[in-house]
Amino acid sequence: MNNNRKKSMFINFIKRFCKNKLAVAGFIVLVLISLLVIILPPFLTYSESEIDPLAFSSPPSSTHLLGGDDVGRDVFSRLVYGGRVSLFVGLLSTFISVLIGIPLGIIAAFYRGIFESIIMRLSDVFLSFPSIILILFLVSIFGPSIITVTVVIGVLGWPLFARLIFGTVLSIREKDYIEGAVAIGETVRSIIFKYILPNAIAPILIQITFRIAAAIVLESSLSFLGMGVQPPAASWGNMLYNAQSITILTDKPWMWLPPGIALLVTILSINFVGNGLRDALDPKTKIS
Amino acid sequence: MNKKVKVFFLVLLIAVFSLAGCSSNQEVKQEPTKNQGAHGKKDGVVTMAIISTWDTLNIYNTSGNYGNAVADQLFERLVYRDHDGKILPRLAQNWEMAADHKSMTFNLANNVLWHDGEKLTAEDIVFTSQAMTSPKVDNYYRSAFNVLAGTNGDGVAQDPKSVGAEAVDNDTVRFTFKEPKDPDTILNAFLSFLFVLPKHILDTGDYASINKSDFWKAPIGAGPFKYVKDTAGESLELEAFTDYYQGSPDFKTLVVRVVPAANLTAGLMNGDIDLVAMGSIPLSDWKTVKNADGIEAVSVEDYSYQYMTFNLSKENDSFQDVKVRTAFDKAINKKLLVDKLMLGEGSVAVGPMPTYHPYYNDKLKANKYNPKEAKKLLEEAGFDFNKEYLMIVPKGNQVREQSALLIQQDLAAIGVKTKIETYDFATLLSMLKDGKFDLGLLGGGSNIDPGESSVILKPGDSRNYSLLTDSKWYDLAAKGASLTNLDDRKKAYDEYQQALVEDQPYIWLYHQNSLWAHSKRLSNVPMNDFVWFNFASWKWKVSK
Amino acid sequence: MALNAQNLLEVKDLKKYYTIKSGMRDKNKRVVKAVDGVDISIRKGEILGLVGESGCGKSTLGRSILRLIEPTSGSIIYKGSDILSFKKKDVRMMRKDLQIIFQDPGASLNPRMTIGEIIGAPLEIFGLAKGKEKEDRILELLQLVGLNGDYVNRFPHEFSGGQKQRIAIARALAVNPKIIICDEPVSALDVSVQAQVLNLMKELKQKLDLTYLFISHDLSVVHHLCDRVAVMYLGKIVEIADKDQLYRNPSHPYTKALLSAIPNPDPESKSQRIILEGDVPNPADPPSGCTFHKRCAYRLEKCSSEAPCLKRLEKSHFVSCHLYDNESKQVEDNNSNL
Amino acid sequence: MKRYISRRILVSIPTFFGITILVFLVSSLASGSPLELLLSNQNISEAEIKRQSIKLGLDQPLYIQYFKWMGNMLTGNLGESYRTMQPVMDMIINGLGATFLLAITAVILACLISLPFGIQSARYQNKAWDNISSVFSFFATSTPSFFLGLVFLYFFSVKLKILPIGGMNDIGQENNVLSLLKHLIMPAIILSFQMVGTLIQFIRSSMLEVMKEDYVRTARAKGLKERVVIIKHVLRNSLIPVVTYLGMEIPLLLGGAVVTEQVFSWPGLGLLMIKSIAARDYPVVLGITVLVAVAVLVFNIITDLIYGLLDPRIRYD
Amino acid sequence: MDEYLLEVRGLKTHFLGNKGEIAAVDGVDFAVKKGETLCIVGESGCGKSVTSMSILKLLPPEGKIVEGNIFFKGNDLVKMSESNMTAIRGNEISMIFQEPMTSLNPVYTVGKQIGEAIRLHQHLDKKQTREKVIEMLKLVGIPAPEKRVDEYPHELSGGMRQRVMIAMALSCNPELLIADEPTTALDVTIQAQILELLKEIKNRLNTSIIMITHDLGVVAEVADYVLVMYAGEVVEYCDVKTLYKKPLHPYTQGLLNSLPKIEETKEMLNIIEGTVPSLYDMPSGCKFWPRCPYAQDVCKKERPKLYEKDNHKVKCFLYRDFEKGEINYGA
Repeated sequence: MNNNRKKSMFINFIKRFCKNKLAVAGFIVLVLISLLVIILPPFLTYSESEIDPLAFSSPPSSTHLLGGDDVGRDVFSRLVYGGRVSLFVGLLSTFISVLIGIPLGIIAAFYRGIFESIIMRLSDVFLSFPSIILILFLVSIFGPSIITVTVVIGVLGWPLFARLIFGTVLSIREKDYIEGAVAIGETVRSIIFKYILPNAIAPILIQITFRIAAAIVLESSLSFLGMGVQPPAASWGNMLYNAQSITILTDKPWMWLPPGIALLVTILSINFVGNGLRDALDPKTKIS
Repeated sequence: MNKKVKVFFLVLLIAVFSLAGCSSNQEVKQEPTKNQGAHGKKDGVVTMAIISTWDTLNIYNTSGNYGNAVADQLFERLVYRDHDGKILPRLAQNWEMAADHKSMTFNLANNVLWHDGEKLTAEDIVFTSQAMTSPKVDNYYRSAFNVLAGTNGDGVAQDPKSVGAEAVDNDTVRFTFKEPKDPDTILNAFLSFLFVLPKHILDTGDYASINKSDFWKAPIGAGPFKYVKDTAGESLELEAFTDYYQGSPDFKTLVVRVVPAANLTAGLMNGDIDLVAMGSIPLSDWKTVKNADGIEAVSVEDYSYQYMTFNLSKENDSFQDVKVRTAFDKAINKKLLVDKLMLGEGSVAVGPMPTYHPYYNDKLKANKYNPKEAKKLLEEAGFDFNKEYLMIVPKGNQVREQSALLIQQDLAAIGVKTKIETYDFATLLSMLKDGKFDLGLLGGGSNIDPGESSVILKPGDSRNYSLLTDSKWYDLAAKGASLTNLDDRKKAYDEYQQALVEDQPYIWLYHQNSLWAHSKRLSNVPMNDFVWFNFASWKWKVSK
Repeated sequence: MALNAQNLLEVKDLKKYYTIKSGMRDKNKRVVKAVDGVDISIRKGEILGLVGESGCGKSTLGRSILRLIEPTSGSIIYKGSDILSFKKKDVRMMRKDLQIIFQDPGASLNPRMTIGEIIGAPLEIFGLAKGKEKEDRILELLQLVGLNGDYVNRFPHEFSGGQKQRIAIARALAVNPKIIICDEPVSALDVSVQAQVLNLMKELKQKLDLTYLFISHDLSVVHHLCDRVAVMYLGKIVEIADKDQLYRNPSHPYTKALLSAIPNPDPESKSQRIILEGDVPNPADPPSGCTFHKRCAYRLEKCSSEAPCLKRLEKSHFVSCHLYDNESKQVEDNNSNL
Repeated sequence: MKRYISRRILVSIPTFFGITILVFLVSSLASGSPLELLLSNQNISEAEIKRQSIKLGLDQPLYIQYFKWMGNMLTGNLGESYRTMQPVMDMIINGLGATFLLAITAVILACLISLPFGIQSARYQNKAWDNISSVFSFFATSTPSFFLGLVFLYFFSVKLKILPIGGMNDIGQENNVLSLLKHLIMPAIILSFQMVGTLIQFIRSSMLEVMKEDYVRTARAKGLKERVVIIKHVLRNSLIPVVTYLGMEIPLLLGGAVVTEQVFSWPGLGLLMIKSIAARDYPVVLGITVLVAVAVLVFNIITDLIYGLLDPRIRYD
Repeated sequence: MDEYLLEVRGLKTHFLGNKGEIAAVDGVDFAVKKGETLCIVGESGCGKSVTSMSILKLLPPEGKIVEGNIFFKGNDLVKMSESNMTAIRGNEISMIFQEPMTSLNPVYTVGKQIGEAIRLHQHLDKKQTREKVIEMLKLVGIPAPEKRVDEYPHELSGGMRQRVMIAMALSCNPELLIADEPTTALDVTIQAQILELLKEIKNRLNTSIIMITHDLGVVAEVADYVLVMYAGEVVEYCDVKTLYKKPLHPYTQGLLNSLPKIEETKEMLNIIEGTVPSLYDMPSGCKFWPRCPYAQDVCKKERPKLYEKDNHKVKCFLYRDFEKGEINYGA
């Protein structure tokens, strides 16, 4: 009975989400991309690092859908594998950020005092510092690799979530219904889990989507600068790394356009979905 | 209070903009005149591109080759060298090796002036030798001085008076050596890096002041060009030294500019760059450059070499068997590397010396590419095919990074599994030192001395990347260096090369050509000689 | 002091001081005396009205009694023990007897919980009912506050303001409390709905033998509902009396002004109105002496220097004003009948 | 006000030291000494490398190195670059100028572009203009700057050949403002692009928020023309959060321009950072990091002050 | 017609809401003479504020006037262009709002905000404007106006801010002042001050006032005429004494009866059952019938007209015989 109500709320949410056509389109594209990078690899003729001696810088053909790169690797395969890496880094690093940020934010908001000062001051420092500089610095220290990049991006993302949940919890804490919960004798634990978190979930979800997009951009920027995912592993960023040559830029667009467009489409889709979520979940910013 | 705040911000704003303005320079000297388009040129300006900064104008403290490109414009050397290794006179008009091979005398051109108008004399050369061997002075290239009498193995002389350099007269300088030396060694290894410094400015009586001197911010040399100004790490403006003793350069201003490799082609094509001096044009752009109108593109045979290192430390027994190493050498299709990755602009390496090296042993019996034999050799040696071998590659050289992939493929063809990891050079070095690798790709070669490559074969040296414990190969090279008779030397180095092929302590992969180009505005540019940082810029001609 | 038999709850010398550190901007910490030494007692079965203008500390006082706000000092005696000395666990158990209804019914219900969950929560917390029993109890409570039992699975946003306030009342009633603190429960409601809720509250009080502390700024509502009325001004009780006494014979100049300020819904009666000068002073910087003296038409010389204290004027009519210094009858147990 | 600033600075000091210690500690975790890079030049002997490392104090315990570094820094000396032997301070100031020029131009550009977009889409909410600008802002925020940079390079430098491919000046034209502008335009646009996207959304939502305010209705009720209402009452108040955002963004741009600087070889701090990292040139890396930290702290204070200027409710004393 | 300063006829204002279009004001007629105070009274959502905003055409983008006329000094404001409207707003008709805390722009001094309208409509220079502002502040009883003029709204108390709002509204000597719940957000004692001020101003300047309120006490205090609204419609319209003495409409009666009064003590209040219907979901027929104790069949089917007798208008079938001269007072 109860579940029915919740289900109908969910359906309601879906309906509202579906009103936003861009968000739905973004969602479909994301699902397609995810399926592609998850399912496709075993079926690909070429692996990401396999060299076809006939395909050195070859333009797209029937054997190489998107052509070959300058060592004869299949661009399409690299695009798919690169997508895997990009999505992996985006998701995992965001997960790390959430895992660190949310508890810290809740602690700061709930216990205030010294916890708040330390955690929030720390997050101020992190947030106001250009993260790309910090990430570059850390990655250069710990050596660039998928794991370091993921962990560093993830760890540096915590203040976003800590801040958000801190603000949300503080504003929810001020709500009468929290006082009401205290008045009927709810424990701190159940206040957090029954009253605060369910009401804070919407902004977190929205933030997660946007952060995934940001993390993917960060990873690809790093790889583009040569400090991210290292060859021979593929990532959309390091595929573009090579395009910094005029000849590739002018004569071999198949080597740089696909990863660039893939990146753009993915980020755009995630942002559309995030925006759709915001409209559907947060009635305050909902317009019309 | 509000007013104060506003004033504060106004001041701040002005400060900000003036700061921004500073970086783009304060005064607008002259308006661009006439029909200067987007990439209009001022007459008499030649722009030379290098891909990495010259770091410092202190030639003895520069860490890389790019400093040499600048130094050769500002400072004079006794001799210089053409592409094939032939020594040409510069400051020294002629020279003579003493019969005992323990001293060498150079006669200088007598009309040489410093940029400040002082006359350059033999005293300056003596001063330079004494200063650069002094422990109070930083000199990365000091070891080149260790041939001189009075210095220790590192080239340090505790007493400057004891250093084997003396001014016979104003125009004659004599170097004396610890032990008999072959003239080639002196001219190639030692004099390559002896840039003469002005005694009248730097000799304050205390050598320690030399490093700190403001001299290096705007050095005064005796080279074809005078220092005008520079933006650290970005560009350097030089002006023709009209009193240059070999004749004034043909144009007024030489700008040395740091341009990322990726931008070289575009710069050349739109006329921003007249000349690519140091650093190759990216291979991917080579075709474009070669076919471009108005550009003279030269593929110069280079003396550097690329090699693969094995982990031969005691802890790692995978490659101890020479058969394994030979098998690897046979398995790698070096020709393909040259043809595909370098588009043919390079050559297959047999040893550290390319076929055009004066000391190349043309009777070398090299391994031939033969995967089948390679596989058999491995099986004979009982090679562990199940293990995955870590191949580490330093970042930065694209051809090398790509060659790793082809090598991986070649090795896979004979059943050897490898995993490639790319690291920045510093990390890679510490991995090499700690033996945390199985295979590695590196490069070397910086002067024409045939024993140059022995440094990577010397047990205990930090450049001994294969972690060799046997000094056999190093000893062979050392023997060559000690001989003064040309034929004996040649024989010794033949032996050295043959030993390297037989034992394969490293696999010599390829020699990659330098891809250089200049605008057809310029002529008489000895691009081939640029490999030895010999630019002869006073000879360049600019068409009007 | 022994607890007067009539009194269910006694508040003694309760103080709640806030320090405002306006962070970077303020170098002096300033103390706001939101509640500044309040003595008040609630008798069993009565409705005690607490009136005052915004910022006078009436809500702070109400919340302090439940320890939703930790008071600075004082004591609150309930059932013979001091609520302020309770440990956390005891505080929770105390809340079984003391409940609260808030002003804004829209904000006081968790938007993510259904009505059933909201009303059921206190039942679960105190282990009062489970399963079917709980469902029945929820239905019973809904009926009690005049709502349809079908509503259990709806969410708060589907209800009107009046209905939400009924739900809030049902939740407060779920634990069978003895005292309910009503913090402006009808001021957010429209006139017609306000009357409904007021009637409901009165009805429930009789039916369930409740005691209310009714906090309001609306003197008409207080007049209608309450048995006794306390008037607060800047953190202090200035007058407290039985309803009839207070409305017939307001003694404190502030009470007088307050009463005369109420617009009378009768265009014919043109009563003379006392218009107070100026605004309520900043609680962070109250005037010396009697905090009301600057606005008071009857101020004496000592008002600006000496703070008056509550004195008995008549039986159960107390006033804190120097005007009555001579008339007031000296009574030994000044507090006991407040 | 003075007191406020000095207190803010005082509060920033521990943060500053915290950052330096952290950065210094982390940098010591790196494998390989920076001087070992010299090994790649076979003409440099190992003995000289060792001598140099002793001279630079790299053989000393970490805390001594830190105190030396810190002590020097307090006298304005950030040491010398291992890579270029130049004083780090000079290199940073050089790069800072270029980066600042780029960042300020980008910020101004971003404001110029996003203000009309944001204002119009707030005024004509959900109309065609709003939809166009919202899609535009999505594209702007979603396009990775390096990709967009490459596309721009492709079109404007390679195909149309109207803009230079990189750098800050034409050679020999260091004093030519026109040439500087030509070089500036592409990186500035790219850098401003992401900001434009965020700013449009920011201005729009901020204005929509303000337009709901009662005082806007008051302004209309006064008989003010719509244009005056929008500019004097709505925009002025909407700018408060926008300025805060920009205040946060400018110091981020000082370092955040890394990618753009790389694409266009703009000789700013970002490029310097990349080069120095690649060369393990720690004095420079540390110097930039510390400088950016200081910039952030200073900008936070400035932002607060601007905030106070815009919003009289905020007082500093 | 000329005797009326403002005459509203058949005003209908619709809003585009989440679930479709709603009639926030559904046919409202009234008129105000010079120097007269009309109170529009009703519960939240009855359309009283929308009516006032419609007069000045200050509706939010989702609202629009779909029908009716608003004659101000003979000109129909509904048809008037936006630029002509700006000449009327703040000049001939001005307005004060409920929330003095938020109705002033926090970033400008009160002097600047008052002066804005003065400079706009009266074309005074800076110095004259300032003098006029100070004069206005004095008029509304703000102490030390020379000092206050340079203060920001946040430095003033709620009562002071409402005085500033009034000063601003009166600064151009408007003929009509619309006060939308001007005292609701204020404390009782401050409310008394403001009401006193409004009365004084009305007497002194002979300004017509339309006052929107939900407080029947305030209505009794200030009104000459009263318009009672329910669900977007006028249900009763008459002079203030008649309304309190002889309320006709069951809603008005219920409203008056449900008020707790200090003079009388009764155990239970009389209440109106149920709640105001949602604007999306209006009952057919008379909008009040589901809550009406006298509801008849006809009420559920037909909408009553506004029946009138002796200038007392009421929209209820109980009084449909008004026109025939028979009066049947309900209850």
